Amino acid sequence: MSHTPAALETGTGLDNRKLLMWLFLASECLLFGSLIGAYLLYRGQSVVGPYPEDLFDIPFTSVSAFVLLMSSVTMVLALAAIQRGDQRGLRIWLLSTALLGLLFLSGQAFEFTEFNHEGLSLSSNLFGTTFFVLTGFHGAHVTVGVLILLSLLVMAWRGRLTQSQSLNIELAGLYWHFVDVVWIVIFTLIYLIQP
Amino acid sequence: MTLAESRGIKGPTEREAEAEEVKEGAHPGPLEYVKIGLILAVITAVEVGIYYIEAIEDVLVPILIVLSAIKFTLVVLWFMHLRFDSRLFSWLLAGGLMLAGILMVIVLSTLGGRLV
Amino acid sequence: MRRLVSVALLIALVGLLIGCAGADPDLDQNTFAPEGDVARMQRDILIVWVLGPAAVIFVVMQALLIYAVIRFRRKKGQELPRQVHGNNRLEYAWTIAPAILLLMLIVPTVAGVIELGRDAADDALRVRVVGQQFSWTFQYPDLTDAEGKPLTVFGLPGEVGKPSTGRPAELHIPVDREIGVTLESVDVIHSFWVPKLAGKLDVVPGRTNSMWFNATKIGSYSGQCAEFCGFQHADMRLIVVAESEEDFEAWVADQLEGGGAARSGAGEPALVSYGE
Amino acid sequence: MVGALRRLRQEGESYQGVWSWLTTVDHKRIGIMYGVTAFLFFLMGGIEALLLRIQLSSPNNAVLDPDQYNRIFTMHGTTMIFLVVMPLSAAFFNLLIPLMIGARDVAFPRLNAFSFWVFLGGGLFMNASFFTGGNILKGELGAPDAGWFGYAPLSLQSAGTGIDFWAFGLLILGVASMASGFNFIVTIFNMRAPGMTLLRMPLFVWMTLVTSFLIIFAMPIITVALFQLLFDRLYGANFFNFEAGGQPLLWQHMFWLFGHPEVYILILPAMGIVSEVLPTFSRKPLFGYPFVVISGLAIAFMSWGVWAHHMYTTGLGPIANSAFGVSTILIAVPTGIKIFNWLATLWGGAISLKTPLFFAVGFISMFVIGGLTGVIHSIVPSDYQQQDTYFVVAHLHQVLLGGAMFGLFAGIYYWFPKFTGRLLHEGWGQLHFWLMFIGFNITFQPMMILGLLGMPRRIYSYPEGAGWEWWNAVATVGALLIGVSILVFMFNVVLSLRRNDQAGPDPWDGRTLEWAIPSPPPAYNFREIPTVRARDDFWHQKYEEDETGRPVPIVGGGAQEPEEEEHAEGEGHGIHMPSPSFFPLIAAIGLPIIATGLIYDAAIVAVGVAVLVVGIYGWALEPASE
Repeated sequence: MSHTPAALETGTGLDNRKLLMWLFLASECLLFGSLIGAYLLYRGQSVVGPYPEDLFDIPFTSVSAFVLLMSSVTMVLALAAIQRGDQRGLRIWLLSTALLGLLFLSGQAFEFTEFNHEGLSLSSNLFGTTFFVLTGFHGAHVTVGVLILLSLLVMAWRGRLTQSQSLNIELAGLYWHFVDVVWIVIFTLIYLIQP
Repeated sequence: MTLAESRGIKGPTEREAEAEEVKEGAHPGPLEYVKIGLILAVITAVEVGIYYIEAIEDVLVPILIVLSAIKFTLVVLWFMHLRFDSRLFSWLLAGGLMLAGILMVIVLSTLGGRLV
Repeated sequence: MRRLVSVALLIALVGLLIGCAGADPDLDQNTFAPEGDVARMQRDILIVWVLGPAAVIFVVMQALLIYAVIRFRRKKGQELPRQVHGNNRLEYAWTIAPAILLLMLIVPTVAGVIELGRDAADDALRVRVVGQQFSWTFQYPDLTDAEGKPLTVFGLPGEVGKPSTGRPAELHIPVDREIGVTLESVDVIHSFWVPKLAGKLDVVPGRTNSMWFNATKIGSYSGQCAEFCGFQHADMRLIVVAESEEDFEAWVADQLEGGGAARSGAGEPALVSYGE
Repeated sequence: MVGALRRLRQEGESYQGVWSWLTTVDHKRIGIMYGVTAFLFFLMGGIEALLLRIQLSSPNNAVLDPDQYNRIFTMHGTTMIFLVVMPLSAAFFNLLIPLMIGARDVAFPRLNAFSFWVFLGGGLFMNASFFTGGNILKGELGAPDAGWFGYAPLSLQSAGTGIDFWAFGLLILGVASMASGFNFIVTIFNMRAPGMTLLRMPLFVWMTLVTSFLIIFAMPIITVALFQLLFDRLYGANFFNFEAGGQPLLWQHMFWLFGHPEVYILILPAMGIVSEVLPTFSRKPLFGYPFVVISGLAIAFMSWGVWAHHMYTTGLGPIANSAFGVSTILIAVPTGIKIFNWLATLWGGAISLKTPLFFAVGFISMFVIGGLTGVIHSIVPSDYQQQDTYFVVAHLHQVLLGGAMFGLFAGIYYWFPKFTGRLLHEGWGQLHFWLMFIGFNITFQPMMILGLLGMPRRIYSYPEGAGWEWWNAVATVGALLIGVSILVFMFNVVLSLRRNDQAGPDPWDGRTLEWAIPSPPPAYNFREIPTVRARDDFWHQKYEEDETGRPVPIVGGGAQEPEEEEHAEGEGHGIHMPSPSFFPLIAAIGLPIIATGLIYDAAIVAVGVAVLVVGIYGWALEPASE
């Protein structure tokens, strides 16, 4: 998010910060891999309820997943906007992405509260433990993403994001899309597939 | 770390040509993004739809996995531009994913867990 | 100098391990003086397949290293040496040769894993071992009293904050008969280890591991918990008493008459409610 | 507030002394701070080791009670791995990578400063746990007590806050390692001087690259495991709660999935150092360079498939044990290739018997034992006996002290003149080596015997009559000798800095780019970015080979001209360097505050988050070139 020009000449011809972001995302694969692995290991192993089949509300979560998916579209439209110098488009799409992200988060907050009412907590059983920690970590990533988007939005509003700085949007986008694809995996493996 | 040796890294002479190429191939336009977005929305709808079809219960799991893999690939290739960007980035992501996947399978199999 | 040290060490090692005189038989845990088939197999694999070859490689490598440093040290007025960048043939040689040698090690590894990992024989004496901070409990599920209660030997629990005293729990077994052990824990991870009879196997809560071993000589064999389990880990000991079949049966009868629960030493048992 | 800080920073640029160090983004200064801090932690871990050895010197000893013993051995292991060997390696990454690849700094100088401050904060935070147990003067120690491996469920059940400090401490240190891992990968990929192709990179650079990849892939796994442990401990989650169906072995899997690549994270940098020292002192290029590189890559790759050899005795079953046995046996192949190539590098050379060479040869000698004992451990059935005995203690110290630390000392003696401008005294240096080498051998070789005699690890005491008395006494004497050798080293450093024995730019007739510039290097490293034409480029600037392959000095070649005038130029060099910054330090301070809050009081978390946010936003908004 700094105002630095793209790196001059680099050994690979790739921008330093973009390479850094990709390395970060590669290592994030291991982070989410571990969390998902723990969920899968303990799936169906809870000694007491409530169990996933008692709680999951597939239509609701599908809408959530859809919201996050669409936020990826608006995110990439924000990038396309700044790349052609369309400041107004940039602001609109950034704002939409942040709002969709917030919508997803409120959906998650609602879901957590509902589950909690039904008696599921971090300590109630293995399902509660692995579910809350996995989706909670994902939610924390989305939260950070929203903060980044809002920060960029403020910068855009002040006119401090010019066409030449589109890399800032691109990097935020890479992060955002990654968080989105993690949810694609979670949605299928955790919600839709239940043995 | 065969990643380091991957084709993404070139000698100094090849670098400039590569850099040019990357710029030219730049990114697709908004229209294409919206199209991808529509496809993603449709796949999600299909996923949720078939979830409720009892007739295909036996093959539901593989179908769901394939569909989500398609979604994953679309986002990664278009929205994250791996299709147009340096090979190195693709290698990094693929490396992380494969490592995570393989390790997960081994751990689960030794502890009596199942992937799906 | 360094070669001397190595040779001296090697001699010391061999001498000490073969003899190991002076150790208290109740405390001796020398893995090189096995009295059970499992431990003997483990020692033999170690010496024949790895320790022996490793000693040879060790001596050769150290000798080459010392020779190189002394022989090729820079002498006064010496010119710079010829610049050798490598030799592909040598590289292939010292990749393939060690690989072949190492691949041979797969034989004892897999064979040993399978033999030690097999189920205990049908006629084996079954023993259920329960680890608890910081003691062992042994139950013989097939040796029951008139009411059907299995014979159980309760270990003494340690008291947190005080080192344990007294004689540890005794596991009585008949000599020359296979013992099939199942291992359970009620708190943290322990490891069941009687070095002169068999290598260790962890005692993991929420999981039942099993192993087999035997003793080929009458005597008592010291063992102890081998996985760090907290405050008094060092004091979580046990003794395996291997007796003749007659002595063992007499011991069993004696214990069953005494109410079904044998206690070693005085004090309250570790697992009061255990062994229903 | 951000504005005020920015002003303070700008003032900071004109400050000398402490302020300039707190705000520095210069990789050399960061490297020195890493090195000095890691050495102080080394003293700490060494004192802990001596306490353990003194307790074990005789049977039924009572210098330490079991509780103190457990806490001290936990901190000894944790300190030596995370606060000594890793950061000492990081010190060398920092000092050398930009110089070796012909760059002016790393790719992200402020991220680099952030790594250091986070490391320092994490180390202090971890050690602060000593004070949480009551009155430390009365021997009431806090600190974690479940071993450096923190096996659940023992680590869940442990009372007090020791384990929480340990887990949060490791999480914080993980942030530092990850940040520097990313940074050095980008640096090595992107910042190489023109002509510095991958196969011209010095071996140390290669090993740094490989290590960094291991770090960024292994750290996330332990991060998740530590979070799971903390969720279990602090919020009643069930990851490792066997009563709720959780599996304690999941912790072991995740810990060793990280832990075994970690072993190579510790040893590969030392291998890189040795691969630089041997050619210089034998005046021959590294034998079989591409093979040494490939074997390094192979080791890193295979390190992902051997973790469960730490779990042979957990009852994973014959298939898993056989598979991991085979993979563990095979990882000896690339390790062997390295050793053979080092030997071949010495062979036929003109070896100067200087201290760095002694340590490098000591490294090989001890690493041979470490490698062979490693193969011994890979044989599953016999390892059921050695697992968790002193045989393993001997093995791991042969790899990490005889291996990694000897390699790192070789590096210290080798590059000390480059960064201080002064040579370390040879006589004291060799005394240091011999004391350490002999001390090492009489400490750890007896432990192999103790292991075979059935002495388990991690016991605070042992009874009289088990046959272990003599070798334990010997080992303790050896440990004291190692302690003396470290005192000799410290004396040597002080003496050498005072003696002012000027090293000049190239005291060892070096081969790589760092020797082409003055000692200590100017802030901007290279006045002109060099163009690299060969592997060991600097050597080839000095010598060309005649038809028999013997080097002939080039008249007026690089080494002979000390570029003194650059010193005089001072600030007026006109090369734009990254500006110093407070924000990495501020952001780093946030992390231990957050961790403290999570252990004690949520209100403190808010303070920590605020500090972190100020740091990050100040950092992001600060105009700086990176």
